[in-house]
Amino acid sequence: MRQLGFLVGWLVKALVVVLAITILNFLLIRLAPGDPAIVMAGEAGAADERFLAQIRSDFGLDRPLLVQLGIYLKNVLTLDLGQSYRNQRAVVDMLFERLPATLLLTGSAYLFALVFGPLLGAIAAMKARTVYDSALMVVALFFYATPIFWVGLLLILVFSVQLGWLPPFGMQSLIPVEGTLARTLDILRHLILPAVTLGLFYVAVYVRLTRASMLETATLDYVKTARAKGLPEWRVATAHILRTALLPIITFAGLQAGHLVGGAIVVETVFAWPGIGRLAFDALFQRDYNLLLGVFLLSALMVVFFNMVTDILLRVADPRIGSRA
Amino acid sequence: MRPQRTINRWATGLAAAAVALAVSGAAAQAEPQRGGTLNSTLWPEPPGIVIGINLNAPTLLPSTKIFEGLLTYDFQLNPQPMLAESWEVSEDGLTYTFNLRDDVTWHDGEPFTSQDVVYTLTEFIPEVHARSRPTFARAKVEAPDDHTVVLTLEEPYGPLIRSFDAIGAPIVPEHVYAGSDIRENPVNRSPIGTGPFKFSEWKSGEYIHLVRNDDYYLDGRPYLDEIYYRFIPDSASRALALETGQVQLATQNDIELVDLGRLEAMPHLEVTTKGWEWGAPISWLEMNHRREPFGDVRFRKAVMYALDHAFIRDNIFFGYAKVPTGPIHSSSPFYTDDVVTYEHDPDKARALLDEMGLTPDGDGVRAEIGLLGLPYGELWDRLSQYIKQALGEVGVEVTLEASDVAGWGSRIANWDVDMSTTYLTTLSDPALGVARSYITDNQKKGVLFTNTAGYSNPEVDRLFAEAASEPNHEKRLEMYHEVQKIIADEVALAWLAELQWPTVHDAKLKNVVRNGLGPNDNFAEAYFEQ
Amino acid sequence: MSFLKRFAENRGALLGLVILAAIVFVALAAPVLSPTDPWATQGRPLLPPGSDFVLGTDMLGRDVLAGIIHGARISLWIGVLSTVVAVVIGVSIGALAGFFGGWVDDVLVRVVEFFQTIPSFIFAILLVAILTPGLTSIVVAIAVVTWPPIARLARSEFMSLRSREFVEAAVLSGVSRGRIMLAEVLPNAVSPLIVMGSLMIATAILTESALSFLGLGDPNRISWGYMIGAARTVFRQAWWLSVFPGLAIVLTVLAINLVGEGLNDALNPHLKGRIGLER
Amino acid sequence: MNAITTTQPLVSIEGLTIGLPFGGDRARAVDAIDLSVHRGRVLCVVGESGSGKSMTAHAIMGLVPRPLKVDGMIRYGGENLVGMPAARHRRIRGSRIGMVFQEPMAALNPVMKVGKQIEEVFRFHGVPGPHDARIVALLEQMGLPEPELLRHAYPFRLSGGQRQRVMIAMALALDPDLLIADEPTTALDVTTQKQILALLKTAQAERDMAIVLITHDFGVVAEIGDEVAVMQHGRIVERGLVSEVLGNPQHDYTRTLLAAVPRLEPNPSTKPAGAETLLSADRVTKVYASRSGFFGPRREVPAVTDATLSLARGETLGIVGESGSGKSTLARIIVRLLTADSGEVRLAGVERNLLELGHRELAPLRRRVQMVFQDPFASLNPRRTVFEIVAQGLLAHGTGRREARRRVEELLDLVALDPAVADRYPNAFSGGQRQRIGIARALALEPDLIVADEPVSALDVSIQARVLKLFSDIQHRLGIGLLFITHDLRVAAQVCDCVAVMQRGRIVEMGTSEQVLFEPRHDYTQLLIDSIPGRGMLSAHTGSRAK
Repeated sequence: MRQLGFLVGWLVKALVVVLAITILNFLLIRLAPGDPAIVMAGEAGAADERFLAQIRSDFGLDRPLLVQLGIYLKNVLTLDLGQSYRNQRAVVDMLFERLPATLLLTGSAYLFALVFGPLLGAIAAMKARTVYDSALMVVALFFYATPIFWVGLLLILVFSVQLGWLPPFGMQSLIPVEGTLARTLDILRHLILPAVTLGLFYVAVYVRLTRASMLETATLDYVKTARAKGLPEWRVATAHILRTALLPIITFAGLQAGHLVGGAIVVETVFAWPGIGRLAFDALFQRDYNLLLGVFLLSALMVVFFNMVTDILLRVADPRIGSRA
Repeated sequence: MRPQRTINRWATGLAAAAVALAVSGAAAQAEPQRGGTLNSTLWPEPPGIVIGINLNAPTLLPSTKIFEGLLTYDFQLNPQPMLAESWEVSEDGLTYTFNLRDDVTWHDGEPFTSQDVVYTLTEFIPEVHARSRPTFARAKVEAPDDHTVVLTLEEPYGPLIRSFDAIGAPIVPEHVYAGSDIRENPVNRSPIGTGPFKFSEWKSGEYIHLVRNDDYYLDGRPYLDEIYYRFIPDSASRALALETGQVQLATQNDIELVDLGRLEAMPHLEVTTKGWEWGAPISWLEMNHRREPFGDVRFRKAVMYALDHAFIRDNIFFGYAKVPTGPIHSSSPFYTDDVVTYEHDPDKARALLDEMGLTPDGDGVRAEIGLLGLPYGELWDRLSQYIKQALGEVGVEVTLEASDVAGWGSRIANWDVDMSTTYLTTLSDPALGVARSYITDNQKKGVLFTNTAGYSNPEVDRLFAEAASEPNHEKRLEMYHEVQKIIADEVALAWLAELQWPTVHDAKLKNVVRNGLGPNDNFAEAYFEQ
Repeated sequence: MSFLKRFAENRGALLGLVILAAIVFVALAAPVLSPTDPWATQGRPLLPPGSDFVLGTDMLGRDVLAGIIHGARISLWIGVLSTVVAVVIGVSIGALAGFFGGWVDDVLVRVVEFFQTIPSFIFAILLVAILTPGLTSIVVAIAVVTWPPIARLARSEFMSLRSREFVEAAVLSGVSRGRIMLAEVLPNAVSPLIVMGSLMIATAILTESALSFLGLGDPNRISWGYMIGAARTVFRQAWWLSVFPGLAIVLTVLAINLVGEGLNDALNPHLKGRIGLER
Repeated sequence: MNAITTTQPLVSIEGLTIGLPFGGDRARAVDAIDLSVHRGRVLCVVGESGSGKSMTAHAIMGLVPRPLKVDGMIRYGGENLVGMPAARHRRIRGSRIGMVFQEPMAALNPVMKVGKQIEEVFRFHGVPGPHDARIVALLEQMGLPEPELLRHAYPFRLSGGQRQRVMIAMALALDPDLLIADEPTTALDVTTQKQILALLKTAQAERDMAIVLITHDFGVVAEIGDEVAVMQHGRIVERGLVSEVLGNPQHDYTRTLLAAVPRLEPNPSTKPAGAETLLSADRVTKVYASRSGFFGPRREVPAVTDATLSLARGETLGIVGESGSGKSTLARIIVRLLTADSGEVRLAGVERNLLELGHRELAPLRRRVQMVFQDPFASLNPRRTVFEIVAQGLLAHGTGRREARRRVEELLDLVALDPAVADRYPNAFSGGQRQRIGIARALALEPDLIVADEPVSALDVSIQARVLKLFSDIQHRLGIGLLFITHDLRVAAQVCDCVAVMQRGRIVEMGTSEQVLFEPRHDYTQLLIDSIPGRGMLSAHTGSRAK
């Protein structure tokens, strides 16, 4: 009963948030100067009044703003995100076409970070104030302080241009590879540089977060209790320090997971990765309202969804949450 | 005549090119060979690949391999046969008769007939093809038999004979489109044409894949097995792909001009600037005559004197440009260089500004103006920065205004701007591609590609109007020369550069640029040397 | 004094402070160090480092060193300004929510949560595009996407301080609510906010560089991110065009982070680990 | 020393010294102390905060934080624990020597079930499993209800006393030779404290174990100790049998400490007869409501129910109760820091019910009712000078700065602080001095009524006594009403004319302090009195001294 209540409450809240985001974005995007009809007409190399009027009426751009909003919201409820103005295709289709690429990139960077970040952070914390710790923290701080696009460019310069080991852009070889296995390997090869670029930053964040969180936890009284019980140091570190120290990391990871869809614009640009971020970026400049709104909606849904996942994980990891009155 | 113009990378024009061009080397080449995959860059990803429904530059490259016109055109823009084996224009210039090939089938196996042509010219184009709509509105189209099409005009119209290429009039299958909502027809995502290549797959964000049309009507052609148009958003990546041989073809703006020197030096690559004769693009600095001080011709002249056109050509366009003298492209038969020219002379510029009473203030600033640069990437940013710097030297302080394409278009169309940079295809007949930027009638607020600068001179209006309806070529020449003199003297626009678009291709790839359509040819003849 | 001592004990923080001081000096002294316009052509295009130009020239023959010197101004300025704006927004909202609690808190927390749900970088891009690229729009965009964590911090600080006994004592003494917030509570909430703010400057600089890299910078002001973005087309021929501005960013952000961490350790040891930044 | 058994001590400490990092207030936390404890005995180490008593306990456990240096000998089982290899020390820790800490909530891992936390002790000292039966038995032994269920609970589900029992179970799991208890009952209510002390005593007897009990409370010493060592500034100033030290303290410091322990003896009422009623509260009720999330069920916790009391001018009314009894809530309602749900509070000279006044109407009345707070550190704004703190009310009510200055100096003088300190910040003062500043602030507006919420509970006993004296002096001089909130019956006995005992939000008994403390009519009052640690011993002792 309690679980059900939680779920219903969460769903209502999520719905309200997503609705509010959609409305805000709808209005914001239309505040922008620039007329999608002119962009489209410009691209078509034909901009007489008749053509402009036709485009505007095709996409309902000639109606009052609130009417447009109402129509949009009504369509969204039936999972119809409309047509992309520029591409004249269903926005839903375009999103789902690009989604796997983005999730592959951000997901692998994310997993990479989730594995190595807390691991290295824990090592740094346990070796706090030693050479290992300092070295790790300097490296982490470096990647934390480095613009992602710059890391990407340098990696391309070194590993693609100079050494020629890895492909510098794209998700697949331009010359198609035959066979499922070969194709998979090919994608993996393309994935390495962008995923590492993105992953290094994420790792740096998690290393710092884990270390700080563990050092903070280590000062708590019950850690002293654990030592007083005569537990070996590794047990104290894992079962008592890390376990609690992971709570803020889970929170952060959940927050970040929601932002995976739009989080890689820069990397997708540098590595010509065919993902959602890049789609959103182009859509913005073409004033492709529906497409852009679609990206925002998808991303808001992801955020809200992962917020719930995080909530659940935290409830599992920390029995105090949810039972507090 | 409706004004037509593009802010995009390319548009068609319909006048004969006067530039003397070397004869295509096709005849001198060895025997072409079958086989091979061509990888070409394509950027940005096109919104669709049916010409007419979309006319964006990236639509045209793959689409011209799928769809064909009745005719095609050589470097001198002389008509050549394609779907029409032969054609005839009556003495009075009012009747055009086309004899169609009888061995052509659509990609779905249906036979190609004159009904397809009639449908295309009377239904498809008027409905969707914004650019050709006015041209074919002049003609009555009939099909006396399955392989003959007759167009009848009410008065002569010179440019018509150059309107039948795959871009201006792509022939589409009647049996697929008739009775449907053309724009919503699902076939638009996997189009059916008559060309040497068939649509195979479009992988969003990655590539468009075309495969050989084994039933193509020309024996043994096409030579290539398949073509991939790959979307590579980053120009450095595109250059790298050419270098490493991962792609064999790139054109227009695909490659940053700065990279061309390096690529040209590579033994496995060739670079040519031929094949874009129709576009005849000119870049200019547009000043809003409605605002001060741009209404004063002395200010506009001062701007021309302040700019070092040679520097722009060499350092911004890296030599892939020519210095323009006026509104008409130097490749046009109507071009004259007998006009006022503006050598780089900052002192003259300052003198003109002094004369206007724009004297420097304490900081040496005579005037403050904004510049809305074309948001097409780094090259155009640099151009804006150069203009800012050059005008700054004569005391005109320029504030750069950033914008995305949408904002840029809106502001220019609505005359809400001081100065802006742009480039436009001037097309091959001044009546089509030039007049629109200068005649008073074409000041249409809210519509881009019109006389947005606000230039107005009744004499110029008169000359353009008379030249358009003048049947005598010599008389037209005279009038256009006169127009160029006036416009250049009044600096209606501050022309910056005639662009020279390069096509970079693998040296083994032959017959890439073999006529006036350049990379927008159907590639039936293109092949890889083994 | 003990604060200075604690700060000085942290070697990293001292190093950061020295670097940061140098960068600030360069930024302030830019017109003296490099009197010419960084946009002006100075020599042949694409000269490599060394020769007449220590860090080489760019595609228009502009001095890269001059660009980096003048770029420091814009990076620091945007970093500081957007953080100040974000702190003002965040502290105002957080303070109201934390101090008054109840429905005010409910509503404001919803607002904060709402802003945290929007993917921040895309949102920043959207804002810059809507407001047209320029100094103001970048500052506004960065501030708008970064204030929620500050609001949360300010809220929790105000909330815990509100129930502190010295605040109750002030209430009983008849001190007005506005004065209690400003004079009693705020000064005690300031040190964690300073730490978070200092670290946010670093993030703001990174965000600005990413926006400029994507071509959304202020076209009239040279910035490091813009330099890298503009040099991307030639980064193979002219590595120095992207490497040096990149190093400048790294150094600055690194220094600010070191200083921020030093401040954190010195001002509020209990706050360790509270600063997780998202991008 | 005399009267200590002659058998070999279980643990003996010789010359134990623990250095402090450079820059501390003294060079050594513990300075060359000698101590020993025998099987079956309870050694109490008594001292005020900072005396080094906890550090000594940590040294035995080998848990002194890293940068601090430990020297000397701690003999146990023929080995020196100081400098012992960490791995070896670890095996002794938790198995041969167990430890219990002060704050049981903080000392238990919040995200691990309590059974599992106990099981760890077995697992990591090589006791083969399964351990379930042993854990259940142990919990049962500790007097915990339903051990089968309870071991699957997380610590936050348990009450404070239950948590401390779990802690003790953990420490006793392997039947250690020595149990170190560091202020094990300080965080607990007095009734719970009694039970825990009894539990420790039983456990010790069953195991013939030694206990080292660290405490600041002589009551606890009297209750449970066999031997006592008094520490001051890192040194042991006096040690011996409890009966001897308490009965006949030798060292001045011990005497001061003992004298400062509030005695449970009636305070001869100084209440002026027939004085005007200053404050009366009638059926004041407050319920805390909370919701978990948007749609969570609403939970209501009654904090104060139908509290009725009255207070005359010049009178001191004590409100006594354990934590959660609602006494602080009631105090805050009376000063209007909290809003009550219903009831009446009337102040002499005010027509209307205080609880019904709006913020505006209340403002001029604020100055008549002031408050002194519990925590001398939290109650002074660290960012303001003493002058600003004391004068804030004066300034807010429109007194000029110069006049305010003069008044502040007067007030500081009144609370026995040097008026010259007005420009210093609170961090320059000790806890007792800070509390004096807090009192000066409360007096600044010349209130009719002061509500003091546990004003001495955060202070060491020696300071406690002085602050209490200050309260009664000032009250007599200024004739104000004092509402005195405390958990400590002894303190209440000392300062109050009347006492109200609160339990679960209700006032269960009210009367003169003499009547309430010595002829309690309510069972709960009796229970509170019985729970006062070391009652018999200390009152006997004080009796002998006082009479």
